[in-house]
Amino acid sequence: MATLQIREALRHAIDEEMARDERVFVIGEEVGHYDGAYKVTEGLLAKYGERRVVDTPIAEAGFAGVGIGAAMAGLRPIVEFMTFNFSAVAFDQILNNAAKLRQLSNGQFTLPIVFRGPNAAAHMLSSTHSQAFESFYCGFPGVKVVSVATPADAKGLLKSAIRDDNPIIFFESEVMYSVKGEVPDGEHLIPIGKAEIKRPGSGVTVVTWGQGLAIALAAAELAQAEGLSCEVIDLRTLRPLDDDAVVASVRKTNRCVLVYHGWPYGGTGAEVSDRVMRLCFDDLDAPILRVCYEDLNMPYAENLEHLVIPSPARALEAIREVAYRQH
Amino acid sequence: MATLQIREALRHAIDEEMARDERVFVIGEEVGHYDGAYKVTEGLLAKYGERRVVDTPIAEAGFAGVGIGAAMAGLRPIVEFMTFNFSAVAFDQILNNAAKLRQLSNGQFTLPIVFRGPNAAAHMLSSTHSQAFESFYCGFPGVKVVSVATPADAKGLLKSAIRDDNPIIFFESEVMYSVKGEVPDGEHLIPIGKAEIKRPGSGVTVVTWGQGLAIALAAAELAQAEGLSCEVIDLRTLRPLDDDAVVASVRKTNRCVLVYHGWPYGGTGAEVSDRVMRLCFDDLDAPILRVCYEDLNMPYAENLEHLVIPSPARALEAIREVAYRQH
Amino acid sequence: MSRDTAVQAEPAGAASEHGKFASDAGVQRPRDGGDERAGSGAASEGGAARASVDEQRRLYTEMLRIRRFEETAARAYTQGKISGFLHLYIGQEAIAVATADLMRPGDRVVTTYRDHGFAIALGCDSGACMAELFGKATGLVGGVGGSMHFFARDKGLWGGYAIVGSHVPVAAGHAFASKYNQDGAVTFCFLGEGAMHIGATAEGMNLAGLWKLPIVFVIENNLYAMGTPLRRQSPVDDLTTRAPGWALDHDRWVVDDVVATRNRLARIAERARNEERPALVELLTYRFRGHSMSDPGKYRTKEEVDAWRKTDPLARGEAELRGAGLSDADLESIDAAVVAEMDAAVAFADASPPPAPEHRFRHHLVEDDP
Amino acid sequence: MSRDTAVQAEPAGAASEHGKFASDAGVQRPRDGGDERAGSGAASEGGAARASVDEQRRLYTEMLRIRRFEETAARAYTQGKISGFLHLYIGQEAIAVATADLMRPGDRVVTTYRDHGFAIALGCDSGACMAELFGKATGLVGGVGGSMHFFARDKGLWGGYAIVGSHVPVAAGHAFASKYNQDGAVTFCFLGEGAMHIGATAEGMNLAGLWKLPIVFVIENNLYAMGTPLRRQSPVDDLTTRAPGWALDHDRWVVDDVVATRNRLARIAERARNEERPALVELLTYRFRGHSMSDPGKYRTKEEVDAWRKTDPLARGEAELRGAGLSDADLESIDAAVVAEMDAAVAFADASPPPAPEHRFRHHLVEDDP
Ligand SMILES: Cc1ncc(C[n+]2csc(CCOP(=O)(O)OP(=O)(O)O)c2C)c(N)n1
Ligand SMILES: Cc1ncc(C[n+]2csc(CCOP(=O)(O)OP(=O)(O)O)c2C)c(N)n1
Ligand SMILES: [Mg+2]
Ligand SMILES: [Mg+2]
Repeated sequence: MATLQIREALRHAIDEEMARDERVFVIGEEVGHYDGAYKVTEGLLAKYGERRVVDTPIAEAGFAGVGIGAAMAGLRPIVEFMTFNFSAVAFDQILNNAAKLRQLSNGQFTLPIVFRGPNAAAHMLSSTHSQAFESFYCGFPGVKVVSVATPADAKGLLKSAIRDDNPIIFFESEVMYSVKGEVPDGEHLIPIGKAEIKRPGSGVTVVTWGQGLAIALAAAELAQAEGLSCEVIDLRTLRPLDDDAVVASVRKTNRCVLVYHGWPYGGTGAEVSDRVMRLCFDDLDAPILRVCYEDLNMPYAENLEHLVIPSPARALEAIREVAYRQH
Repeated sequence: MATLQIREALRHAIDEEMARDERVFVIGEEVGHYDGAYKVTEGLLAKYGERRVVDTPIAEAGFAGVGIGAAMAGLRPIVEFMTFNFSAVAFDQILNNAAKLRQLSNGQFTLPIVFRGPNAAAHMLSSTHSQAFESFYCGFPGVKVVSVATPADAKGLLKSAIRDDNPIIFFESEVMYSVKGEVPDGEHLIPIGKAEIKRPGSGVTVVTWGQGLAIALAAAELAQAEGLSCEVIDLRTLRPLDDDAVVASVRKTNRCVLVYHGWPYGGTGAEVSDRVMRLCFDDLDAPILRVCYEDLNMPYAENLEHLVIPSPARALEAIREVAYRQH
Repeated sequence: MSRDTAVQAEPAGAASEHGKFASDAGVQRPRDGGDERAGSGAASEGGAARASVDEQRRLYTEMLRIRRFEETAARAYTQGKISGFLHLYIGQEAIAVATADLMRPGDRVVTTYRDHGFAIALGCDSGACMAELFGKATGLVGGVGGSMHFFARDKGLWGGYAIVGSHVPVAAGHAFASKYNQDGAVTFCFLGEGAMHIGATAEGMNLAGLWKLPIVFVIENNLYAMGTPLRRQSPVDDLTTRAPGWALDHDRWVVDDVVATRNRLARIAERARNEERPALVELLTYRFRGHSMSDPGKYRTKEEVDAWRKTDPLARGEAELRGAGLSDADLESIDAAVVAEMDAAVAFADASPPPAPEHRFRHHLVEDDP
Repeated sequence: MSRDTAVQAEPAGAASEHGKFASDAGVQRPRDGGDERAGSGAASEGGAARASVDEQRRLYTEMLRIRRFEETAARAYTQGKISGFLHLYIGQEAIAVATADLMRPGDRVVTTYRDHGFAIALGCDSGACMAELFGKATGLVGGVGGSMHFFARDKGLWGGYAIVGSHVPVAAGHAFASKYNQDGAVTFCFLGEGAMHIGATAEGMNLAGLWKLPIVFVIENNLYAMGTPLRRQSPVDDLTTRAPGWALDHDRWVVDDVVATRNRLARIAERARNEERPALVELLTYRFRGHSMSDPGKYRTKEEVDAWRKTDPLARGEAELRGAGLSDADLESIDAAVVAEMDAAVAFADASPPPAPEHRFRHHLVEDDP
């Protein structure tokens, strides 16, 4: 086991897969000569050269489209969005080309492509730079969506994503790149589509992903101090959802809270809620609650931002509420 | 009362508001000289001239942005997307400019703008042209979202939308433009944010909007024949949701089915489901079921398209299921 | 004349004078005769005269096959056998035929929803094409794509795309892969003049110029985007004025002759292939039908349509074959064979089954395939 | 010299020769001296010599205010008083000052996230600007926007936008409204050279050219988009090569002099205002700091930075004031006043309260306002 930052774990994943398969290349803004806006791709240009580490102008629709076309031709692009906020200008490429061309061509073309980059709020970047995009990209067929929160998951899932023959949207986080953790040595692959229990418990199921994980774990700790045991499930893959893992836990706890970075209306959170309601209807002892962004554009000021982003305290309140604990 | 097609009702709304307020103008592809791809704007160029009925090149991000800028300057643009599928290339303009500029400017700029056009599947247009966009546009703050299914609603809500000082996303349907119905004479305004019971009933609440309405009504008719009474609620406004109307009905029926055009993962459907689960937790006698598109890219072939799009038969099945009726 | 024969037209990239192509008169029409520059260059390079009769007949027949396919499809549409959108290629056939004829193995065509002509020219079975329009299991893409989404990878047809401009970066990606793999292929990316004003197009062209990709962007300027004439799309009439800003070679001509168009385009393609010189080519052409079946085309005058009929490359092809000695009977027998092919295509499509219900689940993700 | 005085530089639209602006050498630097065309035209038109000393002092002081504001903000950032992104304008001040000086009442500036300079130049209170960076209730936009989103409608600042290129169509919309209302205003839309390769920019510029909107697009070409030099963004060095494709007037110069820049830009603006001639202007400039506070700028050589220091318009302004007779003491007293202003701005921002918690609910929809 090595202790790595998430950024390093991601880099190792890319590096290993580039070494393994000549068809894998990286493309995006500042990925090469600048060594990556957040240094995920640091050193890769030096190692693999300009053919395989491709700096682009600011043209997200353009280079996303180039990635899609290259994937159709048999290459395996890793397209970096400097942040997923900028993927908004490439939305059509992902929705109408990446997600559809295999089906539209009746299987003649396959698109092994990964779109990756940081997602959701960082710190005081205000509203255009603090958005969680999984709710958009989970909403249509033809893609898989992954969100990682630990170095081991980052490495294992990115390697699987690069080897997967489908278009994958892969979410990271600016504020988590420096988070450290143990990563198994040697070939380390984690299957796409499998959630993981990050903290076992019995009283309340807390479903989370991405930046939500740290909040959920902190809240579980606070709940534990009050004698309330939480089982924290990190979805890791958001599309397809690992219903089985969530259902098994909720059947046991009869209570469910979701904790995540993202707006409340619809999206991934509402989907999980709907599934739990439907699949565990007779097991639920309380309404499912969601702890996420307030339904607001993210303000710049730190005090306001803190109020909009979910906190362990807000998560704890929801946990208490589904457990019918008054405080 | 006049009997009008939805297309005519929309046209009357635009015409009346253009006559009433010089600041109102129409902009989009083929809205002028071609009289509208679907003839909603027929005759308006002749009446108001090129200053107020503006044909554009194919540049959705461009003309959406122009509309946004014009709204900031005090005009009241009605931006037509030939279909909402093409709004995918303007996604950033709606997400990051229309929905955010009032808040980002701390209220210095107000954006009275309507984005309108047909949405969701028409008939055999295959996957890039058959998408329901409300799930994307409902997912963030700063906009209101409307979806109309009758001529009276079309006129009354479009007039309200044009007078509203906020950005409004206004959904119509290609296959419904010729649907006829009575429209009150004289000034006819329907408030944004209010659902309407389109068929009263007592056994099952069926929540719907847009193209879902006809399916829901047909299914309610079939259910009635089996002795099952359905209350069909047309949401009409999708953001903000009229929780009260839905909750009041579900408190009465204790059962809820959603019928709509759109993908199942997340979005507006999951949001409604989540709210009903939360707000009517103790009232619900059965899981909420959603009848919508299968989780697939829309195929061209008619037989396949019919299977993907919800039908009265599929809706009836769900109604039976929540009522625990075996057949 | 073999596709390798050197041609003598003036260098592309220098040919365009960025002159106005009379579109400001309200009536959009080809420049009045006499100016060879405005035409494909047939006269100046000897054009059709330098193609053998066999070759002329072959190219003419290919154009005719497309025209008859389209006419047949239009009929089937009015009979309700085809639904959705149907964008016909009638009038523009020479472009697809010229391109198919100059392509080398491995070369790719990426185009718009107006894609049947390329499929036919590239050798796709007309029955499979018709069956696709009919939404049948035997269709080119199994009935899931319909008219706007013909794909035939093995024939070099890398697809018909229906979001205007969005295929331009994708095509650049195909060319990127060619450069990455050094596979020697050229990608031909076709787009309407209406697609020249949308963002994705500009981004894709800048990237192609920046990375010197082996790609030729071909604007099929049929003067209208739906009902919008070029003068309401753009302040410039000559769209190759945009090429220098992306460092693309450029050329521009009226497509009135299939052989000359092929030859002139071939040379541009070889520079893209061998000399890292991607290009933007603007081909002036005309669609004789409406934008799609639902468009009556009221925005055009009969005068304008008639003016363009005079330069219809199919008519020219026929006239040249006559000039080369083919008789009425010869031409009728060519046509009879083509008509028979299209009748057979309809019969095949009619007789074909619809896709199996399970087919709708296929091909989204690789694991969906049985 | 009043803003109405005619200037004598060669006509914009004809000035650019589309020549290479030495960027292919790996080191990005201004063209070697001697070529007046490459500079603002100060020498050829008498430039600063034609501005009165008072005017020179005023413009210099404005530039200095921006520089000191930015330096002060940078310090506050390292002290943790400012967070998020902070993109400094140091080196480019002459552009904002020139623009503010030539604007007429009702004219608008739309710019990027690198927006403080415009706010200061347009007369926004430096305390309110600093407070915005500090995320305080007294900030220019109440602390909700931060560095990247300065808005001051009453001063003509129609906003700082942070999605590259997306403000270009919005600015075209402002100009559209001016034409609709015949209000006589010109919109100045600033963008980095890095924004010239994204779709929204191309769309907005085509619409502006098509509709002849009263707008001037000004590329602040500081040679880098983050760490990416122009030669890895685009195959052309002269970005005004794109203007003819959108029928935009164009001009291009090195910003080494604030007066000349103002005068040359003013004439272009008046043509946009009065003659339906929208324009694309490329201003060669340099940012002496990194892209944002987190960028060490390792991609540039000291040599290159030094070369640009020689043409820093602020330094030139100082030299000219000295030439006009100002003493060290005079200059020091100007600076002292500016420094005092910025210290006061910090004190004001420090002392200001954070936004009230309820403020986060405001201004999304009109009904959110109390
Ligand atoms: C982004 C986008 N906007 C609008 C449309 C609707 N549309 C389809 S074809 C077309 C006209 C295209 O004209 P042009 O590019 O000249 O090609 P042509 O049809 O003339 O071959 C339009 C507006 C679309 N498919 N995509
Ligand atoms: C669409 C988009 N992509 C990427 C970014 C991240 N980004 C912010 S500024 C910038 C560089 C812009 O360079 P340029 O346009 O030259 O302006 P400058 O910063 O040099 O003033 C980048 C890549 C963004 N904000 N928006
Ligand atoms: Mg066209
Ligand atoms: Mg720059």
